[in-house]
Amino acid sequence: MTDKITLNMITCRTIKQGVGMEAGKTSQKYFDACSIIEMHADDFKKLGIWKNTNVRVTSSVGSVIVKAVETRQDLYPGLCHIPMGPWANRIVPAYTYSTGEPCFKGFPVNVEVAMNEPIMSAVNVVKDACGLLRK
Amino acid sequence: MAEYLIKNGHVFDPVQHIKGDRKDIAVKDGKIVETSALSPAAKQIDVKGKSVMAGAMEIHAHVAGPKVNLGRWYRPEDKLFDSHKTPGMTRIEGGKSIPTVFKTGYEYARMGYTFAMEAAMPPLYARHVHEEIHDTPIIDEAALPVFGNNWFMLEYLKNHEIENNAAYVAWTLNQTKGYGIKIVNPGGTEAWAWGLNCLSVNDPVPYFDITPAEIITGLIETNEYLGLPHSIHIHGNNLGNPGCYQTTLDTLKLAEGFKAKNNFGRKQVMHQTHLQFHSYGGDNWGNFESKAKEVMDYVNKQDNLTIDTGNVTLDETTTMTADGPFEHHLGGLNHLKWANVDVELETAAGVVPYIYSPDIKVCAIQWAIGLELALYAKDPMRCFITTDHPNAGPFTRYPRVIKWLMSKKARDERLNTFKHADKVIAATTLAEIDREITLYELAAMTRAGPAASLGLGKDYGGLKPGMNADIAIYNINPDKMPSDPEEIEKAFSGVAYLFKDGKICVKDGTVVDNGNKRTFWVDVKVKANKQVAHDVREKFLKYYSINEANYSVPDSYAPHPYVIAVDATQ
Amino acid sequence: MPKVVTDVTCPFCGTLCDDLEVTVSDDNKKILSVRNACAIGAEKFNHTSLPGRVTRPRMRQPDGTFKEITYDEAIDWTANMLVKSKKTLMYGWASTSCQAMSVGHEIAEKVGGVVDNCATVCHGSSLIAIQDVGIPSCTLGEVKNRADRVVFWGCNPAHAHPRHMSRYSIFPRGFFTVKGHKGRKIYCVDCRYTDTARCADEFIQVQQGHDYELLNAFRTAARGEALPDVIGGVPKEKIYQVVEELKGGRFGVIFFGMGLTHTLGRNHNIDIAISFTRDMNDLMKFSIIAMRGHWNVTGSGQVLSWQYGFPYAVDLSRRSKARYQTGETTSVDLLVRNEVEACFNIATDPGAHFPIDSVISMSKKPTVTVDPHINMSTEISDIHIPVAMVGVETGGCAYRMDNVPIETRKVVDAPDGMLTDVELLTKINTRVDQLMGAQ
Amino acid sequence: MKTVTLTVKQAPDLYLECENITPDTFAGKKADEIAQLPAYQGKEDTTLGEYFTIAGEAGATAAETQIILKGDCSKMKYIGIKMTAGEVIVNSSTDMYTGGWMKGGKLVVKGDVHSFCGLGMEGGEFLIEGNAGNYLGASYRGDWRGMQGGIIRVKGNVGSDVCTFMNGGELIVEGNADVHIATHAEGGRIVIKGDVNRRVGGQMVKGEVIVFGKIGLMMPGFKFIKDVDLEVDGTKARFAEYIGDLGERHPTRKGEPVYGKIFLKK
Repeated sequence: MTDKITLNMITCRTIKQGVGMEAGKTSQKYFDACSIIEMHADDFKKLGIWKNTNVRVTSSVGSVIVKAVETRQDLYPGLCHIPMGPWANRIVPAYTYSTGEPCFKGFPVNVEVAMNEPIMSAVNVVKDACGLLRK
Repeated sequence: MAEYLIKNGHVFDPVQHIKGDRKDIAVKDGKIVETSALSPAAKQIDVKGKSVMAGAMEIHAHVAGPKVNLGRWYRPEDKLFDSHKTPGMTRIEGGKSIPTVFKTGYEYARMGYTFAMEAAMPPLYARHVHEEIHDTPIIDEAALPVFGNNWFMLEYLKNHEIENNAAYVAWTLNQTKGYGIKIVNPGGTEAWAWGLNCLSVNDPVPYFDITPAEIITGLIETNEYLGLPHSIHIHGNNLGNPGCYQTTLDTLKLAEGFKAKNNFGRKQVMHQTHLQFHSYGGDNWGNFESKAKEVMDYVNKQDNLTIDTGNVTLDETTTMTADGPFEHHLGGLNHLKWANVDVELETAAGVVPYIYSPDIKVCAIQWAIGLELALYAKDPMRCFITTDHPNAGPFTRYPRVIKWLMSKKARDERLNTFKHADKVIAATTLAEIDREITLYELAAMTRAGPAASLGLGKDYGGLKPGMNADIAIYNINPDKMPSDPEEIEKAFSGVAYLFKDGKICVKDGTVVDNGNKRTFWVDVKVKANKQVAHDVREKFLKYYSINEANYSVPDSYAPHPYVIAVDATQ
Repeated sequence: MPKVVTDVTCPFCGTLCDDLEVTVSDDNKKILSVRNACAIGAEKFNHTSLPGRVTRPRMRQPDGTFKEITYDEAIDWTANMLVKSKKTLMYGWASTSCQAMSVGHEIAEKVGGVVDNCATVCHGSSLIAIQDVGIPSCTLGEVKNRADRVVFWGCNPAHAHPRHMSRYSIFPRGFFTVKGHKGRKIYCVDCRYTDTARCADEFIQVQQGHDYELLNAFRTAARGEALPDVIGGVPKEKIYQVVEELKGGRFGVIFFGMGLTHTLGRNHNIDIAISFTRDMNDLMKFSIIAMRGHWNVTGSGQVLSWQYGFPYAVDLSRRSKARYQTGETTSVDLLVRNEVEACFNIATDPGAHFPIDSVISMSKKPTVTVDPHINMSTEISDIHIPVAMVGVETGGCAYRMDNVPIETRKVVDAPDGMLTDVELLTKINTRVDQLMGAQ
Repeated sequence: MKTVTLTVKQAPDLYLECENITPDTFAGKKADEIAQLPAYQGKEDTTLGEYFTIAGEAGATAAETQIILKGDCSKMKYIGIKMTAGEVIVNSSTDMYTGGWMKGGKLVVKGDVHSFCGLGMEGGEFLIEGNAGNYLGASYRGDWRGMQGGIIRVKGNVGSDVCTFMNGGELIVEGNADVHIATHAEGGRIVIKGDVNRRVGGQMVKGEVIVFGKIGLMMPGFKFIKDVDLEVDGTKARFAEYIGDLGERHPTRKGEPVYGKIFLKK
């Protein structure tokens, strides 16, 4: 048990993310579908948290608060997933290896418990990063 | 609309048998008229010392559609340092072997062409073909849907149901806004769907239990039953292999005994395309040789055939054909990037870049064969010049091909400087041919001939009063033919004037007007046919991946149509 | 009296299902129900009638709020931005019609834009790979009628292309595949046990980021050469077994997705998958198909290609030539390198789907976003211009993932006074002409 | 040999396209003529004179022309592109396409170069004293003709996709390399003194890659053959010889298949 683990992050489509997107980027459906991180049960144990706990996910480019959940689409220990969207892209490195394609899948992140930290709305995640959020 | 009097030019018009006499051509309301019909307001253009011909007609080129576009985008290197824009009204142009739609329209026009036939339209992709045709400036275009491997056709012709097959062809021409019946590697492309092929006219087609020969004759019968403006347009089996000329003769012989039945003045029942690729002797690349003479001897005595040449231009180019198995074979030879698309129930297509190097014996022999075909042709009204663009070379090389055909000096210079000149000369007969194509013969091979073969002879391909005013005027003087062959190439690279529908679209080789391009298609009426209607419904329900209602090409895709109505109900 | 519109094409994913039935109110204003669509497609049609839809352009104010402006004001501001900027990123195009793209390209050619589409962050890698080694492929109907070996590699149609498996790839019965699913052997290669993997006969779990090595092993095994014991977490015995089973078929097909395009190696992963497919064609028939995402991203590639010769990332900034180099003229690189002065987004949402550094760069530049709905991009733009939804409120041509062109249909009217993409772009084009004529 | 010196006077807002900074274009021109040569920034058509102060003059031919660039050229593209002879010396870093399609002469960059440098290089000598980005000595997208000839030497590290579709010539990297080295190579020679991340020689048909340091993970398509003693760039050492890519097609010479080779220092 530790307060911080390093995992390999992938960001992918999910059907909920698709439905949420079409329902509207500001909709609750979209928020519920995308502001999450899926991890393997072992990694929950490592972090010593129950599912549906907020965590801070930090990569080389930034960090974001999302809710840790279990998934029926099993990952292996050490692999984690945030559905594609503003929360995921808050931490996706923009480096493209000169192909135009950023590092959406396969970059290291630190995950730490952030029990009481709130998850930002989709718009605020982006505005906050762009310095457009009026606090 | 403006009137013009084109004065003092040397006119070459096989339609009126005018062989370079000084004659004035009058243009009014988009048509050629008697000079007496002009009002005093007519603009006068003096073209003294220039040659005047009808707009040239491209009978076989791959200029629009899915495989052409795949060739474009999967070859960015074809545009590297070859993208440019000439100031004025034109759009950015690019592409050496597969020009963009803008460059395609402009280049044809600059060379004096006013019509191009897209040689292979997969019906399922017809909408795409028409989107590109729509975006191609100036020139009129049409497209030939491919039928030679189509499941409906295979099933109807297996039982020799000509009437049903005709009803299906009519339905498809209507759905796809197509022009006529194209056949590519009959049966072989369906076999390719299983990775197989049909290399002779008698190889059975897997599962469908029919032979290429039955497909070809069945489609000739269908074509004449309907009385379409164009004959069947065929790329036969066994293309591009040493010894393939035998298969070619077998294919051509299938037309024996058939007579053309149509109201468009068309006399032939079969057009054999890019004959160069089908005129090879030998049984391996080592003893590969020309059989152009043998093939043309047969073509010359069979007057129900037309052919086009498919001249190799010795460039780096991109091969593309509905002959899927051939492209797979070619990719295996040169190891360059191979693309293939099999199209459900209908056809396939392959694309592979290819470099025709003057230093490679086989390429040089192919170059010679293409020229031999035209030079052996007794009737220039039945032999048309193409490069099977972009397969044997880009169409932008027509001026060079014309130079080689019109000047023995030019082609001997080329022939004798090949790396393997001796071997090439030994494997061909080109060195022995003295014939030089005349401007009059050229007008037949590039204007009047193709027009007649396409059933457009009434309005296109000539300069007779009443015909459409598509006119190309070249800086070449028959009284003072240039001694330097390069001058010929130069003259045909950029027209002095191009009139399209009576409008000046190109002047001194520069595009000055985007014209009003039109889409030609054939609308055939047939008796209502319950059987075919049922078969269509069933195949869409069970086997197609799109709904029948989403198959047809809406009129909005051909906003300026030139519809040829055919009534086959009698 | 409500009416039913049939044969409607779904404007969501590259599967482009064209069998939807939409019931609309007799005044053509409201969608009452949608049949045959997947959950996502249905949601898209329902979205038209969601409350709070923006129907007029909005301009961001200094205090961060948005103020409604007229279409004419928005068009004038946009045209001025385009004419002034030395180099403008014109990104998106994947959710509009080919007709609209053509008008957009005309503008780009005049103002010196770089036209890029969603392939840039989706299947761009696949396009690069095809440019390097070609692609043996086929239409989806061929798969339905002939395929007896189907491989899903790094793709998850169960989530991203929900009706793909039932319409084309796993369950349908075709001409030579009368047994449907029973006649096919289905493989899934992924780093996760996805819902697609659940539908497969064989799941091969590859270690994330080792697809290139695994495919290299597949090719090596197919040539009967020796392999190390384990590759990318997969034992060599498994690899030999699968390769032999594939060879046992008559018609194989590989579907691949962002599991290959997004991971280490990008284009190389697809390149080697294509090379494996090419190898297999010496033994049997084998095809490979990219699971394209946006419903008309393929169309944008087609139109750009016939007009300029490149499928995306087309740099027209010189105005005299079209150029293309992924890694240079691709959106994310242009933004991160600050190589453009302004951004024009249309019919997609970079704000939500680009990595944050490029979004930040965009937010610092004059930016206009054209989209039917509020999204992350509209919220960081100076101007948001709402338009009618293509495929729902207006029609136009679209291209399926296998490049088959299909017409999308108009099923309901857009809210009163809203412009379509074509109308809007045409007006911007006219305004650009006026401004440039004045120069 | 005559010398032209260009000193940066203002940095471009974006990036400046300098395809005219080559001995071939400069040859026979005086400073004021060179100042008039076009340069481009987006749709802005400008001149070299706008961005550089130009001193000296060019020789009569490219071979007799030396170009020295002073000031920060890290936002300048295409320097030395297609040069056939002469010399270009850049005292700073440069951006993309530096030395692209170079045919001859000598090009020296004292700083780093960005991606796509030495693309499709056919001949000449290209020295990079700093680091190089991705696609060094590779082919242009879609082209199967990568580096054909000449020599590139990098004192620092290189990025990914080095020498993709290489057919000839030599690349020497004194530092480390990232992923995908010599992919699709059909000839040529690559020497890497440092470590390589992964994916060396994937889909390689012919050619040589010599690695002094470590290879993160060997491609499964490569097979160990034997140990050999080699002298590489002045160093004698023992190397493990691997052949591959055994998953790829290979030509045959006298009935024997020809493979790509990796030599890994022991």
